[in-house]
Amino acid sequence: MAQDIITIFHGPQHPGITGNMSVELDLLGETIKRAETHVGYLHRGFEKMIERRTVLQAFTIVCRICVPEPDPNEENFARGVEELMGLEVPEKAKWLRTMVLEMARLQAQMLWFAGQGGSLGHYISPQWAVADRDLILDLFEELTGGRVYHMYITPGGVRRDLPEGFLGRLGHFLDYLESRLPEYDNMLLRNPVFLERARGVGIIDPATAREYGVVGPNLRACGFMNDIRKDEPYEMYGEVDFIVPTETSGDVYGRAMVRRAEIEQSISILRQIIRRMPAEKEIMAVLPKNHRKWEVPKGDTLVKTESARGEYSYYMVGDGTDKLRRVQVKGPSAVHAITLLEEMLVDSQLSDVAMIMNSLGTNPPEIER
Amino acid sequence: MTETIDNLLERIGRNFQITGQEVKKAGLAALHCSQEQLHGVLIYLKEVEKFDTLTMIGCADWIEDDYFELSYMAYSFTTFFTVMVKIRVSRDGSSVPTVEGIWRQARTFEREIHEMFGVDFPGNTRLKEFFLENWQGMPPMKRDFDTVQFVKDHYKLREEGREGACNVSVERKKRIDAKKLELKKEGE
Amino acid sequence: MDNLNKKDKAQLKELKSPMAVVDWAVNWFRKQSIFMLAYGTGCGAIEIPPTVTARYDAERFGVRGAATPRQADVIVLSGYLAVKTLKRVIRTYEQMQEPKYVIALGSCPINGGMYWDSYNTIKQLDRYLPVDVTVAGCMPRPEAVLEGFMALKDKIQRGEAEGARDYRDNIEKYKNNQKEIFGDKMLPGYTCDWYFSDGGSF
Amino acid sequence: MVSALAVFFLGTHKIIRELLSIVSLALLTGLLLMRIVSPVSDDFTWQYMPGFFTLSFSLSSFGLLFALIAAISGLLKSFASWGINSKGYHALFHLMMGGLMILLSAGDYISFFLGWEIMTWSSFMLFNNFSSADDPIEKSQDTGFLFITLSLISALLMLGVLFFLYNRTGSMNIADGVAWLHGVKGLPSWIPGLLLMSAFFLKSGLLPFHVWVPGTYREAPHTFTAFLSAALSKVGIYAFILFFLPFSLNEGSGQISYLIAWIGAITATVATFKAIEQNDMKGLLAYSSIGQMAYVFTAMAVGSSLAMGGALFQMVNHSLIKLLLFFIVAGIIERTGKTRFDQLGGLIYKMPFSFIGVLVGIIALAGMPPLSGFYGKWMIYTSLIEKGWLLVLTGIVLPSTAAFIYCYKLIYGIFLGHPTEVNPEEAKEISPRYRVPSGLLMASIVLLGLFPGLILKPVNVLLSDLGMETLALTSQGSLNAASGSVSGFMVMNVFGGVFAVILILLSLFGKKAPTRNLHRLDIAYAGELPTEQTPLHYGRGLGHEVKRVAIAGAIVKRSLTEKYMKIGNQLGGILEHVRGFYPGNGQVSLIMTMVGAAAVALLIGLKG
Amino acid sequence: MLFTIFNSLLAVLLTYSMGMLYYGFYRIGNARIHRRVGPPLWQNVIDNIKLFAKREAPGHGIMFHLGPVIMTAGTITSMLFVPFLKDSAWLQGFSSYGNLILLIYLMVVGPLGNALAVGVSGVPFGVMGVTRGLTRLIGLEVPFFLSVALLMSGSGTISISEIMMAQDSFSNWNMMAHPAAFIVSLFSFVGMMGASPFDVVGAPVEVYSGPQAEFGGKYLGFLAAQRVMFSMVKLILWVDLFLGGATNVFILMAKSFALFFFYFIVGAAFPRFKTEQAVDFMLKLPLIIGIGAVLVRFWSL
Repeated sequence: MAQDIITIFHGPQHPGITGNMSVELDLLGETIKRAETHVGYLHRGFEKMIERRTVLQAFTIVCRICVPEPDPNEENFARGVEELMGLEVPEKAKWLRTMVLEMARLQAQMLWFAGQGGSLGHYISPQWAVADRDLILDLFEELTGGRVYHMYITPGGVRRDLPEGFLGRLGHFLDYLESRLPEYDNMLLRNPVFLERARGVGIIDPATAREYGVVGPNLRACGFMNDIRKDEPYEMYGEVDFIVPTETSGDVYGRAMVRRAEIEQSISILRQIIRRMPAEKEIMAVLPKNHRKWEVPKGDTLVKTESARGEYSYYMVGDGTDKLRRVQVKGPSAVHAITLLEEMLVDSQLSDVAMIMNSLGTNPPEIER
Repeated sequence: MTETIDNLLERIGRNFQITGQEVKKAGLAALHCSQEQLHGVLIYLKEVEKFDTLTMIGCADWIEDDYFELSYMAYSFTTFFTVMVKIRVSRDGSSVPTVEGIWRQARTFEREIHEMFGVDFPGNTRLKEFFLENWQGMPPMKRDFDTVQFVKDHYKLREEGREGACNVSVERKKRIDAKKLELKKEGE
Repeated sequence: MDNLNKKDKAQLKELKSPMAVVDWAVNWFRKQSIFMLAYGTGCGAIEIPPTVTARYDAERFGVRGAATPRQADVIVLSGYLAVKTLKRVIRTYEQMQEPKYVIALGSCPINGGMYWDSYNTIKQLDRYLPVDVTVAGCMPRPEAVLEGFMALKDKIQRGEAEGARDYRDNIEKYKNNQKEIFGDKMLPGYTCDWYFSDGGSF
Repeated sequence: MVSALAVFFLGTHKIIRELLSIVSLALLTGLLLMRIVSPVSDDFTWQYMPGFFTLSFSLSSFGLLFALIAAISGLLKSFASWGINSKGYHALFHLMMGGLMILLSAGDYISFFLGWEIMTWSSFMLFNNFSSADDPIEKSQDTGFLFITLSLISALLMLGVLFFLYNRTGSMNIADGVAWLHGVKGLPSWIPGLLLMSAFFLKSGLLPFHVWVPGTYREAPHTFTAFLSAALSKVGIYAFILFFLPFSLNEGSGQISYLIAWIGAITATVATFKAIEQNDMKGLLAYSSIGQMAYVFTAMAVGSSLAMGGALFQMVNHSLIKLLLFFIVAGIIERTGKTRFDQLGGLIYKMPFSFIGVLVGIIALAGMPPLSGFYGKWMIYTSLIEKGWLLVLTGIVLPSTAAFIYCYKLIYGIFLGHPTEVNPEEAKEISPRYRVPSGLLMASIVLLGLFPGLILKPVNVLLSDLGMETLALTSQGSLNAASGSVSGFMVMNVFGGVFAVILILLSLFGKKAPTRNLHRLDIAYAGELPTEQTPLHYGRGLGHEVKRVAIAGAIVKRSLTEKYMKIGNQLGGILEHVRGFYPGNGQVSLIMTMVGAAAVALLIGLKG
Repeated sequence: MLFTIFNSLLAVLLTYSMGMLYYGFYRIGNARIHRRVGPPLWQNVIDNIKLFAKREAPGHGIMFHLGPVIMTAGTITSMLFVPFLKDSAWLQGFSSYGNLILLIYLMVVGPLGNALAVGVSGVPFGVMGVTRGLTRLIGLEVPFFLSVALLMSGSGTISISEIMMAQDSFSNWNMMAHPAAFIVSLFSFVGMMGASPFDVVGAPVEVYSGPQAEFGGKYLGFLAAQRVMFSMVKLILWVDLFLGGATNVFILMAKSFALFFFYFIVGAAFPRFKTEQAVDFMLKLPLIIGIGAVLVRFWSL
């Protein structure tokens, strides 16, 4: 029959896709008439494997759920187990956890900056941002032994104490990064072409933002001051003071500004942590005597933590054996990449798809695990 | 804060038959109700109590007592409370009417539970295959699905590497001795 | 040619026939310029950006990104492969042009790795695709990935990076293995019909 | 003159069989060609009504050029429309040819107007009633109404102005009228000139009056559309030259010619962006015809001999291209039964001849160097630069660059991309009835590309008739102007030679790296699998994004046709009230307008 | 005739090697801006030869095979109609037979020939790339034609070599004589060379690398070689028109590298426009400068 639309896949093998997912687009010319997200390319069946593993074995898998930012998963899992088993984590471990979370958040924002520039064809910003992100990965490697998958936050505390001189190097890196930020602004965020491309594109209207379950920077770009670290403080976020930046425009530019302000906030939080890091040595909770068989009591809980792209929530059910009955993970992209993205792309242009997906921070492994 | 969550639970208890309720921790409460009550409670939470969003739909498989426990977790941005509305459905062929009308993102959560546990959600606008392509077997997240057996049937693990698995430290020692030997020979 | 290192000069000396020199030269050019397909299949894809950007800079060795399979030489399978991804990877591999190579990162393509008991990931990649270079590491570091490229370059120089010819010669074996996984939903035949001597499709 | 009369009688006799029509047209072209050889310019006065006025016919040199174009396109058309066996069609066609011949050889107002009316009416009857049986295009009542009302108004305007001229000069023949028109100075006395000009603009479809063109072209029988665009739209130009050319040379009328140049440029821009928007083949070609005619008017407005030569070259070239394209489009519609781009696609390997035909057509239409289209454009641009009208030049460059998009859309929509409703397996090549004329036309376009001099020599003869200095033509293959020259012969040879060398070089790699022909669906599709049902043909969406460009969006949104229809309806409404006085049906509104306009014409005539 | 053939062969070799050299600098310069080492200088040549060394090539029939051939033929033909040097018999190609308007139209013949092959390959991304290229061409061609028309009407001739001859001393280089025309032409120069704000045609992120999506092996080799030569043709054209042409090859290389450096800097600094934004930008600022220049010229006369 007469074909006025064409169907293309902004598919798995595409330079403009964030991760291994695909968006099926019906196009008239380059205007999108219908969009449908296809996922499942990265499905490993995490929750099934965690059911077969004890708590300590499951801990190594959990951080592999989300690639750009593994630490919120580890912290979520650890806090869930601690709540179920009632372990009391020493304060030093909480400071270390907050520090690792903020460092992971910083490198995830740098990765977003690289992706945002790349999706606009601005090849300098990915180079600079990823190179600077690498310096954080060096710090991680020094602290935890792994560049991206750290496996540092174990249920009950933290695996290793700080190597000596680490905080000094961290402070030095923060000064270096802060000196680089104005250069980043001039290069991309205040670039006239970026302003013309980003303004008024991919708008989330505040009325339905909450109803769609939008979380994280995308929600804050619509004017809502909601951040799990502020609303339900966990670890040491209660003691650290920081502001939650918001914008009102709700478009790609607004989200970029929110994330840019959050980079500064993360730097100030890390500086406070460096100042207030307690000196004592004790970093692990008192663990059950028989460390082979941890008894996780029957009961369930919901634990939430704030990652760079939004709110991670873990629903964990213990059933009295040494294995968890059920761990269900909901990442921010499960909400952003499917219902929200599909409705936002209708009547927008093919050249904006990559930019919108990057600004929403869609990341497939969170959706299908 | 806890007393307001108790007031909340008590208010809900007045309007609906709640079989059981408990406060898990500050800001998280759970209540059990029947499947018919589910929609009423959720709409009540959203409209009256201003629970803006549905964080997730949890599903745990209690194979011993032969039921799935679905828990709808509504979250309010004003009071920062999360309420888990729990219902019990049978493990095979159960169907729960969709809550997509109340919160749009429920469509994705229900679609995942449908694929992983086999619970049907009539009214959901997109219940087609989500993660698994051309999946013929039973829903994989049910406890009676044995994943190791599935792996043995469908995939072949590499055999030749297994029997040659050697002890790393022994190998290392052998290598070092050979090196010393060689150095000594060159020395003469 | 400043980048003609010692190994190349050594090989060049002991070449006898002129045809060998021509082959050597052709392999040299194939080695010096490798176009990597922009396809992040697994969790290792997070280490590809650092490899190609400022700090580790794969472009020094002539490794450049390519957008479509038609322009690419090497496909880097970074980590485990879900069944759905394997089908796309095989189609992309068959769309690439003849001297094409496969680099598999991490232990998952070797023997299932950490996800050995997962119902949705394949356990041995080289049952379905000819793998030229495997890089160890549960997500190898950028240096390891560069080392993988160096190994691939040496293999190309020696003329042994003939995974594509191996795929073409025993296509039946590969297709049977793929049939095990995909059952009746096999890939359409037109991407590899001409591999079969009798032109039959699968 | 004998040829004009012969055709006139032949036409009126309603010859039935097509064979006779082709013979008569062949005879006509033969006579005309013979006419060029023996340049006897006798005018023939034929006393119709004794004492009142005399009809004088004389075929001037550029009238001959137009007659030749019309005759050749008529001959090819009748060859192509062999299939239509309704006798009325051929009779009406000859009647129109006769009217055209009278018009071209008219010496005085009455015969000029007579020829004009016969031609308009017969073409109206032709396109409104006749169409082949399985023609997918349905006839809409509006286009017929629009065409006839507009041409009626223009005819009456012309009648009024001619009476006015007769009143002024006291004699019927055109020459004195033209002399008077140019003698007068000052704007107020320019009104008759402008009115006359608007009548001619309407015939060629310039901006304010172009609304009838797309509908008419789309609904006329396919081969007749070819004739319409190739010959009939040139009549407006002939009349413009006949009446207005001498004045554009002298300086006195600077502002008017500058105004006409801008009208041409704006029409071309509007027509081009509308053409990109079209989704069916004939609509696209209709708008492109308007655009190309606009170039000719702009060139004539410049007035230098190079511009005049460029205009005539462009006009001849445009007739050949449009004949070729419309014949092939007619063949495709007849063969596949489809007319729109989102119904066709992927026919390249099943209809190679028509692909090459359309390819040659669009290269010439877009004005790309190896073929003849470029030299018309080159002369127009050079004359504009020499005249110094750089802003008009920019106004012309914009549409001629945008023309590449609709040229590519034409060839992509039909031949490239993926098949949609037409299964390529059963698609056969277009019938020989269309292939022979297209082959001839292609050969002529390529020949013109090689030797532009072929046309320029007769154009030189014509220019000297009009009293302008001729173009310097060093050799058959090259054109020269004051500021530079271009050699078509050399361009074609260089491109051909380089093409051959590279083709050999590329096939050298054939042995070592053989090309593997792939299946239709084996395309780089971001890793996914397109199926047979996946819509992949970009025909409909090709020009869709151009609307987002500010200037194109503004043009495409506004449509003059609705405005005209609104005016028409309002007019009809008013007359409905008036109709209260008279019995009778809707035709009254038509008669009322005629009477009203005639009254106006008489008034002007008497006033003068 | 033999001399002109040898002359044109020389021109082809010169542009190929010059192009590869410049694009070698381009990649190293880009890398240095990205704070990394960058490939060796001759990496483009190696890439090109590797593409020709591929053992198979995808094909979609005869028209697909002819696409790159037409593209390369269009490039070399337009190269032969540009006089490289000012007053020496060498490297004149066939420029005596052609002129500037012919060259502007010749530069479009190649891409449209290639567009046929992209269409026949059936890749929707390819056709989108071609349409974007043609739409962008509207924006680039209009200001460029205006600035060149200013030049031509100023020097009263349309043949490139005469324009080049007219610029004998530095003061009456067209860059100095017609500054407005030079500025306007720089805008479209950046666009025609495909620098960053205007590189909408083959955007890998948006249109899956546009027209080259389906070309592989030897076809991609020809397209890559042609692209480099095409940039050199434009560079030399700009040097002839605005920078006073060159008496010998070294001055030609110096001047064209200066222009190339300008293109490289602009290209590295900007993200990418959408197609309609690029055309709107070109029809706003540069066109207004051009019209201003025309008004000044004709009203002051």
